[in-house]
Amino acid sequence: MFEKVLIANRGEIALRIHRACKELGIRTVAVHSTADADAMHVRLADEAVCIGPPPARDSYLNKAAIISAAVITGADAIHPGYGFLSENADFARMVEEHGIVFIGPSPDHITMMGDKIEAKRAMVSLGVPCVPGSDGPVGDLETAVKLGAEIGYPVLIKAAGGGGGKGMKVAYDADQLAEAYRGARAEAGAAFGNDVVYIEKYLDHPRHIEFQILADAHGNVVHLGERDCSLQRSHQKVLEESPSPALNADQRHEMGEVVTSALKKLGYRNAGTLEFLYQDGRFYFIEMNTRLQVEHPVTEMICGLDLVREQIRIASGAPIAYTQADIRLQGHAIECRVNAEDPETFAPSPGRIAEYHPPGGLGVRVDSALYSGYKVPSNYDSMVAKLIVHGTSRNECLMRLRRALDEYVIGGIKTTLPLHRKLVQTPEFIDGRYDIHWLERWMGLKK
Amino acid sequence: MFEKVLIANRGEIALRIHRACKELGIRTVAVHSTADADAMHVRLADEAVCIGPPPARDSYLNKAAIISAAVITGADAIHPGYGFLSENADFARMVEEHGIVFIGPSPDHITMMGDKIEAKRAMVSLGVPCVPGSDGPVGDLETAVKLGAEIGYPVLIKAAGGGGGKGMKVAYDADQLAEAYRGARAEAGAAFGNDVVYIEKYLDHPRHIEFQILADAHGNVVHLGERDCSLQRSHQKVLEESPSPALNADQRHEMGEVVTSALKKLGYRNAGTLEFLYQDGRFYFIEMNTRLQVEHPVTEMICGLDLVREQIRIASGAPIAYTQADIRLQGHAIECRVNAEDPETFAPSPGRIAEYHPPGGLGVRVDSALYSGYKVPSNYDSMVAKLIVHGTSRNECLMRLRRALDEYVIGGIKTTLPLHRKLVQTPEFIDGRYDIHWLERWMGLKK
Amino acid sequence: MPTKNARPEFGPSSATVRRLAKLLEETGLTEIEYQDGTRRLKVARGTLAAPAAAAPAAAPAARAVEAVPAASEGPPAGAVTSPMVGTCYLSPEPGAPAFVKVGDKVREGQTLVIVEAMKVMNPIRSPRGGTVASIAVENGAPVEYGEVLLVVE
Amino acid sequence: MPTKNARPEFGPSSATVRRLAKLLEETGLTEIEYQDGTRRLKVARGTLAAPAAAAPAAAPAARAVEAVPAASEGPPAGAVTSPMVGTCYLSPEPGAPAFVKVGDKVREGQTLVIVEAMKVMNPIRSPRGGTVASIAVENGAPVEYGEVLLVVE
Repeated sequence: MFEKVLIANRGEIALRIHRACKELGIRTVAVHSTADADAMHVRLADEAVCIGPPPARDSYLNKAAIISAAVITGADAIHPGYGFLSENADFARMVEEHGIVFIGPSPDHITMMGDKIEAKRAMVSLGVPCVPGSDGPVGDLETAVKLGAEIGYPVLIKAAGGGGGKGMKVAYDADQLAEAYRGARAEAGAAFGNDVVYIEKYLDHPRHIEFQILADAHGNVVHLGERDCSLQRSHQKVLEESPSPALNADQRHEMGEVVTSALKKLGYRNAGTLEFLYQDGRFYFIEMNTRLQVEHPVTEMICGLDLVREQIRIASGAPIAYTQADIRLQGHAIECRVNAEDPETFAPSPGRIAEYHPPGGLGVRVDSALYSGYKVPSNYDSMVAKLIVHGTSRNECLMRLRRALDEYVIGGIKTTLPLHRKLVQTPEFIDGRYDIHWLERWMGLKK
Repeated sequence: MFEKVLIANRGEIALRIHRACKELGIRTVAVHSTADADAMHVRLADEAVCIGPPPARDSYLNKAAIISAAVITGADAIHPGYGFLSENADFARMVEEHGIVFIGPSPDHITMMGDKIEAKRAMVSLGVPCVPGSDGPVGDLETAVKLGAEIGYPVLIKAAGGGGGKGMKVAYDADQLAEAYRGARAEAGAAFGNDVVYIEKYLDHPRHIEFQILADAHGNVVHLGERDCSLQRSHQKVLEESPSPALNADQRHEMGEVVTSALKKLGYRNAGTLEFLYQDGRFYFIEMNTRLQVEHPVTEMICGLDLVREQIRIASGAPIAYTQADIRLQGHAIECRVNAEDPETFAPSPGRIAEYHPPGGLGVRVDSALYSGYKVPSNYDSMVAKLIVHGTSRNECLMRLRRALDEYVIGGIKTTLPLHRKLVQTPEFIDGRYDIHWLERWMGLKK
Repeated sequence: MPTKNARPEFGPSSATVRRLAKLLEETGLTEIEYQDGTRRLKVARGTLAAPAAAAPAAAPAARAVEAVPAASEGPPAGAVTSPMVGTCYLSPEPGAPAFVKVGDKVREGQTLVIVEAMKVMNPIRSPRGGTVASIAVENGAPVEYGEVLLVVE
Repeated sequence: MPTKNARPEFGPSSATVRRLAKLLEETGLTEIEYQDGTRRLKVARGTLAAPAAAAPAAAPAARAVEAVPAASEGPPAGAVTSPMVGTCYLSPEPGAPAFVKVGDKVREGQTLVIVEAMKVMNPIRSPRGGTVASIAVENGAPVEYGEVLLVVE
C-alpha cells in the first residue's frame, strides 16, 4: 500500500480523497493555488504545497508543478479526482515516467476513451449497444429508406459538416423520410456548402443512465449498478439517483453483464463509468469516463463500498476482494449538487460563507469542503457541496432528502438549495417520470 | 398514522425524533423550557410551546404542562425520548387518559421493569439468565457452602441491609468461604446493626452487553443484535459499539432467541433493551430499559432500520413489516458520546459555541443539536453530540472514526473529543479487550 | 488581602488578568494565550460588535404557535404572564362578562383571567393594584409558559 | 508595580505582547503563536468587522510543508519569490560557491538561485539591482509557488 498520496485536485473531491487516504492510514499531500490556501483539504492534509496562482492552467492544470510537488514531498501516488487532469493521458504518462503511480486507468485507455469515435468503435466491437446509424454518408434516398427500416423510426438526418442544429431533420415515419432527407441536404448545402448527410436513430425522450464499474490489474471486473443522471440543466447534472426509477432488476443484471464483459475484454483497470442514453427499454452507449465521477456517492450508499478506497487499492496492485455475486445493492440513494449560484438565474455567487450548518442524522451524508468563514473563490467550478441521502426505499429516501434540505443552512452566498427544495416536491420527480429534457422544461427554460 | 407528535424532550434526542417525524410526514410540536427557546429542535419544529422555567422539574418533568401543551396543540401522540419522563408509568397513563398515544410500552410494563426486583423475578420466570444467588438470607455457613458449590466461585457475600461496599466480601474458592461469610456478617452487624447476608455470583471482569428488541401490538417480536457498552466512567456510557467484539454469531443468535421469546411471552410492546453483564461466555440480566436508548444509532447503522420510525409505526398500531430472518446485521458501528466537559477533570463546560464544524463524508453520522452561536445551558445533561461511524469491518470503522474525530471542531466550550481521540488509539480498545472497569483504570481513576 | 491558606489560591492573579485585558483593549487583539510548562493562561474577548449569532434559519418551518420572545427577552414592565401552559379564558363562563377590560382599575389579588390546564381552572390574580393597560390574549386562546396575558400599570 | 512574590508573576511581558500586536497589524496576520520548549505564547486578532472566520482547526494534523502565509498575504517588500514548485539550489553545482551571499550587491537580471523542477534547472534572476538583505531558503530545500527565496533591497 502507498505511504503518501498527492491529491491533484481541490474542493469537495480533494477532501473526499483525503478522507479515504486517512482511513487507509496513508499520508496526504494537498497541492493548491494561492486562491485555495485556506481550503479545508489544505488544512487537513499532512502536507500542503502551493503550486501556482489562481488560474487553473497555472496551478491545477500545471502538470510540471504537480509532478514537482510529488517529487519534493516524496509521494508514491497521485489521485487526480475528477475534472482538471483526471482524463489527461499525457499527465498520467508523465506521472508514471516519474516512478509515481497514477490512481486511474492506463494512459492508453484514457486516450482511447477520450476520442469519442474511437470509443464508440471499440464499444461496438465489444458488444456494447450504441446509437444505430449509417456509419457514413448516405448518398441517395433509396439507401435512406432502407436504413430507416433497419434502424427503426424516428430517425435523424444530420449534416456531416454541420452543427448548431442546422441541416438536421427528424423523420417520424417512412412517409416523412423523403422530405426530411431532401430538406436536410438542402439546408446543409446552403449552410455549410456541403450537402453530405448521415442517418442515425433519433431519441426524443431518453434518460441518462450510467453504469459504474471497477476493474483490477488481475482481470477482475465488477459493476455496481447504475445511476440515473437525467436531471440536467445545460448538460450539467443537477441531481442523481440509484437505482434508476426506470430500470428493473433484469435490465440491470443484463446490462451489467454487457459492460463487465466488455471491460474485461478491453483489459481496463481502475474505476470507470459507461454512460448511456436509455429509451423505450434500450440502451445506447454515449461515452466512457475513465475516472471517478462527481456522483459516485450514490453508488457507495447502495453498495456499501468506498469507491476511492477501491481505486487506491486497485492502483496499489491489490485484487478486488469480492465477486459480482457478493455485491448487494440495497435501498435507494439520491445526491443533490449544491452550487454557489443564484437558484433562479444561475449567476455564480462566490463569496464568504457566513452561517454554515449541514444536516445530520440517520442516512444523511454531506460531502463538502465548506465551513463558516470560508471564502468561495470565483476562479473555479461553482459546485460547493453534495448532499447525499440514503433510505431503505425510494420513498423513504425522498422524505429524508426533504427534511435534510430543510435543515441545510448555507449563508452569505446564494446556492441552488432552493431549487432542490422545489424539485423534490414535483409530482414528476416523485414518480420518477423524467427524461433528460424534463428539468429544463419544468424550469421554463425550454418548451 | 399520526398527524402531529409532541416531542417531550430536548437536545439531540428531540432533534432525532423531529427528524423521524418529518420523514414520516408528521407535524411536530416542540415543548421547551425558557432556557431552550433557541434550541435547534424548537427552531425546526412546526410548533413550539414554552412549558416552564429552566429547572427540569418545572418544565421537562412537568407532566401537566406537557399534557396541556399536547391538548392545546392537538397532538395525537407524545414521544418521550430518553431520560425525563420516558420511564414514568404515571405520565404514560396520564397521556393515555387524555386520549393521546404514548409512544412507548404500556404503563404496566414500565412499572414492572422500573422495580428492579420485580423485573428480575419476571425475567427468571421467562427463562432469561440472571445473576445466580441465594434469593434470600443465608442463615448459616453450611447453607453458604452448599450455595457456593451450586453457584460456582467466586461468590459475593452481601449485607441485606447494606450499601457502599460495607459488609461485602468475595470468596474466590470454598476455602475462603468461611472467612468471607463470617467477615461479612460481622461487618454488616457492626455497620448496619443487622447481620443478615445474601450470597450471589461475583463477576469481577464483566462486559456490559445489551440487546435491542422491537415488539408490536400484534405479538411480533424481533431483536436487532447487541450493543457493547462496557466503556463507562462513573456508570456513564462513553462509547458504544455493535457488534460486540466479544460475541460470535452463535452466541448472538442464541441470546437473541432467549430475549425475543421472553418478551413475546411478556406481551411487551414498542422498543426495549435488555441489559446484561457478560463474563466467561455467560449472560446475566441486570435490567430492562423500556424506552429508546442514547446509543440506539449504532444498532440503526448495522441493521438499516430507523428505530424512532419503528417506534412511531408500532405506537400507531402498525405491525412490524419484517421477520427475524429478514434482519441482516451488516458491518460495524461505533458511537462516541461527546460531552460539554473538561476531558481531564470532567468538570461541566457550558457556554456559547464559537466554531462548529461536524465531520462529513461516507459512513459518518452526527446526531447533535449544536450550531455555531448556540449557548449550551448549564441546566441539563452535558451530552451535546453523538458521533456515529459505520464501516464494513471493525477495522474500517475504527480508521473512519479516527479521521472523523480529527475533523470534528467544537469551539468555545470544552468537550470530551480529546478523550475519544486518545481512547481510539489504545491497543486494548483496538483489540476489543475491555471490560466495564477498563476505561476507569486506563484513565487512572481506578486501580 | 492575600489568602492565608497553606495551599495558595488556585487561579491567575487578578492583576495579571486586568493587565492582559487592558492590553487586549489597547492592542485591539482578541486573544492572548500564554503557557509556561504546565501553567497556561488565556484571555480573550469576543468580537466587540456583538457576535452575529449564526442561527440556523430553519428553512421553511412555519410555526402555528410561535415561541414567545418574552420568555427569553423578558416581558414588558407591568406585564402579567401565564404561569403555565393552557387555555386562557377572559370570563368566568361562556357568555358572562369579562373579568376585566382595558381601563379597569384592579386591586392586588383580583382575578384577571383564567388559565385552564388539565381541566383545572386556574385564576390568574393581579400581582399589584393598578389599571389594565392592555389585554394581550383572546378568549379561548392557547397560552404557553411566560406568555404575556395582560398589562397592569 | 512589579509583584514581590517569591514566585514571579505568571504571564507574558506587556512589551512582548505589544510588539507582537504591532507585527500582527503590520503583516495583516490574524494570529502569532510561538513556542520554545514548554513555553508558549499566542496572540490573535479576529477580523474586527467581519465575523471571526471559524476555521476548522484541523485537530492533530501536523504539516511537514507548512502553507506559506506569504502566498495569500503578500510577500514582504524586496522579496524574490519562487515562480514554481521545485528544489532550490544556492550554487550552480555541488561544492561550488553560492551565487550570492548576504550583503552582496546584485545587478538586475543576475542569477540569485536555481530552482529545479522536472529535472530542468531554472535560474532565478534578480528583478532589480540592490543588496541581498537575507536568504530565506537553504541549499537543496523544497520550495513551493510564491515562497520567499531571498530579499533584495
